[in-house]
Amino acid sequence: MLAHSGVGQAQEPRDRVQQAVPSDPALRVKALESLLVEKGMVNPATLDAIIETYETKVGPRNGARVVAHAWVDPAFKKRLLSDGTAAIAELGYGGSQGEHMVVLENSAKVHNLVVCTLCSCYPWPVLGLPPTWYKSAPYRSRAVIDPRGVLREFGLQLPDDVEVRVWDSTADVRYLVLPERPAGTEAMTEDQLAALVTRDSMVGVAKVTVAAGGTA
Amino acid sequence: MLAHSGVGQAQEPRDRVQQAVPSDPALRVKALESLLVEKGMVNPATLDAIIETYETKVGPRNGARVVAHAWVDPAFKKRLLSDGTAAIAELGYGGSQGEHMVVLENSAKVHNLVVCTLCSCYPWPVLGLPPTWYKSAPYRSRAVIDPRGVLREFGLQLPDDVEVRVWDSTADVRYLVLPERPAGTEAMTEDQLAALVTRDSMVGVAKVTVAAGGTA
Amino acid sequence: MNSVHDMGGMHGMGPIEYDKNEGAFHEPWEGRAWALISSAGAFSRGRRKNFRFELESIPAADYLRMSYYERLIKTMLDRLLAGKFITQAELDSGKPDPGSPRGTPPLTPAMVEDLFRRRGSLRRDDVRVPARFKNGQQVRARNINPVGHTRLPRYLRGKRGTVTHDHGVFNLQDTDAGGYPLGNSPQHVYTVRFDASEVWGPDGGKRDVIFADLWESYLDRA
Amino acid sequence: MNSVHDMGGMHGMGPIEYDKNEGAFHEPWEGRAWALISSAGAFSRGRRKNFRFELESIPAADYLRMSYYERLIKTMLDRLLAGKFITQAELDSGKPDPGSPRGTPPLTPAMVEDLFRRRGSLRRDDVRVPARFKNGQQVRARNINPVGHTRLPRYLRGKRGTVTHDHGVFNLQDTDAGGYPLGNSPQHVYTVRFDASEVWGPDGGKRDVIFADLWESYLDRA
Repeated sequence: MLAHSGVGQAQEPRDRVQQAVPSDPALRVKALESLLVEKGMVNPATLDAIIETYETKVGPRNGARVVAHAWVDPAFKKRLLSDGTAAIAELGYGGSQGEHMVVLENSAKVHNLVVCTLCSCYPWPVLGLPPTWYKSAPYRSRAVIDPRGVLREFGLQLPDDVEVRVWDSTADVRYLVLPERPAGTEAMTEDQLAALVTRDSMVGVAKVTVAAGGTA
Repeated sequence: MLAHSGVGQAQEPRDRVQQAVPSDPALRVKALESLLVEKGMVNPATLDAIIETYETKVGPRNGARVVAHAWVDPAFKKRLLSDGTAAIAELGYGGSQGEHMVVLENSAKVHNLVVCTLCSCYPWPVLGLPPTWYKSAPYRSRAVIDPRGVLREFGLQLPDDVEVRVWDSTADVRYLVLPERPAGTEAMTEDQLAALVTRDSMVGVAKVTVAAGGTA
Repeated sequence: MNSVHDMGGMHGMGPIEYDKNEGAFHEPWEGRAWALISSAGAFSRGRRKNFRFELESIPAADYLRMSYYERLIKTMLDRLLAGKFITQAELDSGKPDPGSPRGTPPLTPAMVEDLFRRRGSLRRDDVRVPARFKNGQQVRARNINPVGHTRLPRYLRGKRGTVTHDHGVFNLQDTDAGGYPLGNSPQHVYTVRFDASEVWGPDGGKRDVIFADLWESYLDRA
Repeated sequence: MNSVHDMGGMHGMGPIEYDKNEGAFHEPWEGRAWALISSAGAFSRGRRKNFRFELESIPAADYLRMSYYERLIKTMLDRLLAGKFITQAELDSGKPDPGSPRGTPPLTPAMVEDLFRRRGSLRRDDVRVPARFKNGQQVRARNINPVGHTRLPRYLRGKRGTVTHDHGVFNLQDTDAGGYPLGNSPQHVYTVRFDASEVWGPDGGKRDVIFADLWESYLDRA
């Protein structure tokens, strides 16, 4: 009885609750989908098409192409910084949650970081859907009061003389960070450059490095 | 499977979690007590003595006696309002969480209400341990921003011309409200008056009425 | 609404849970959930509450416990129930009520591309409203504490900043206590820069600044 | 610490759950819990953290979900584990580790009355510290946002009020980021009156006032 009554569980209330949820969200969502399909409210093929669009068409690779293009085309970069929405549309990107785009240029002296403290606003057409950490309370709460501490948690230690600019997406403007082009990339093609650009660097929680090109 | 997977449970997350906690706090505390007793850290008879003290010696009946005495003895009332700690000690009450008492007089024009927004500070020697609602987030959060709405939830509608004074117990001072003596009690003895005084009236969420004398 | 969703500047939320390789969806069920939410968005009857108000109305303990998609699923179910598109009995059983009519899904796979392309701007380029502030002007965010939805975060209220950009005229999104729009109130939205030391006092970073986009009625001349 | 414990002025916490006839303990287990907490308070080793800091450090989602006594039990267990008075294995099994020595409970039934009588005042009547403010004086609460424990609630920071009482000299209770006292800093504590309209702006009650007890270092001349 004692072992089962779990005295020590008071130590880990979070874990306890997660274990205790009787049916996991995956099962509940599955049941909900089949109910709505049976009622003729949603079409499963439409659901597939929506998911496929986010997995293959709308995501941070779009933003990466915008960034790489700005790195190789100074005139485009100038247009991008003065009217983000129009310049991004030149590359074919736009739509919901990208109607009013502002692009923020990182440099050796200025580091921009984007957050939405009130919800999870994010520039979908260029970055896709936000990652879990962007939508979660730790990032939303601390990005505005301790941006340098938050960046350290992402592994980015900024020199004290860098100005940190935090952009809280409180209205309908959506922000994209234009990261610094890393040194040693002079010979790279635009496609090679785009492959270096991570989602995290376009939110402002990472820099672009030659080694670190990856899926994020 | 569907019935079990509980699609609709997303509607009632609070209930779900409460049901889902694998062992209730009562069982966990019981197991913890027997562990600490077996280890020779606590004595069950001491636990009984502590509980009995709160149930029979330290509680709102003490405060009620202070209030009733102030109603019948104008000189005591004057001392009570100018030095709460000393006047309360005259009746034999004092100790932990009652070291620095301030007594607040309610009247037809001023209504005092006590809260502790940061935790649950409360004048133990005269009121005992705080009730659940006093320690809970709804009261702690709203008492300072919407005191009249909070009082309405307790069934007390104050006229607009009454000044509401909310006392947030942020330091070591503890507050006791001296409620208004209700009309029609002129013939009552001090003991009869004390029986009318509720805990809630001494926190400021209720008035004393001749009909309502009760356990709270 | 001063609820826990307005969490800018709070401590105690724990470490950031960073998954460097997270894809479009952290778990497959999140994709299904998001597709359901997008696909069932068409089902709504009567005067529609602000959907952010609905999210912010989730009690604080639940809001913090639930993930982003769990909150969205909850508000979607609330809306479907309120509009009588589904019944509680159906949610409990997971099956359509006996005899309930079978509909035709309004959103087809062919319409998905258009869904993504659709621009939902709230900017009111159709109206001319004079701007009260201009770039470089000092302003102070008002100290308001409404019970309805607002986009002026608590941590900026009463603080002084500088207007850096005028984004044009947008409809105000604030609602009444029931979650319904306060009314059609087109006004300029400005980016305002705040020094961290103004916002957080001596605990703010000396070289940190915060920018927020604020509707004109949130601002006073400083 | 700007954690969710500092909830004055928040919305979204739900209705007040009022039980008019609640006794000393709402449920019997709460009495056992409280007695355990009181009785095991003697077990502590080394430099002791501020116990309010420990409570406030419970992650926000857990803090809101747990009841008052659950939070106290949790911090008590943390302290007993940190001081090696109990082990995780004992908590997991519910039984003393094999071969662990059996102690003698320090608190006996005869000592309980004294426990209640004990005055734990933090007032420093032994030191003379000049008072910076006097009754009637206008002050402004400082805008501080420390990561340690503080008793200056968020909703009063930056607000102007009037000193109404000087309670004498008390040790400051604020801690560093680890929960340890910032140091022995005896100073006057004042009751300060704030108009609700100063604190909440136009959403504050016109005839409502708020009083709080504030250490001198929380205040500036207004």
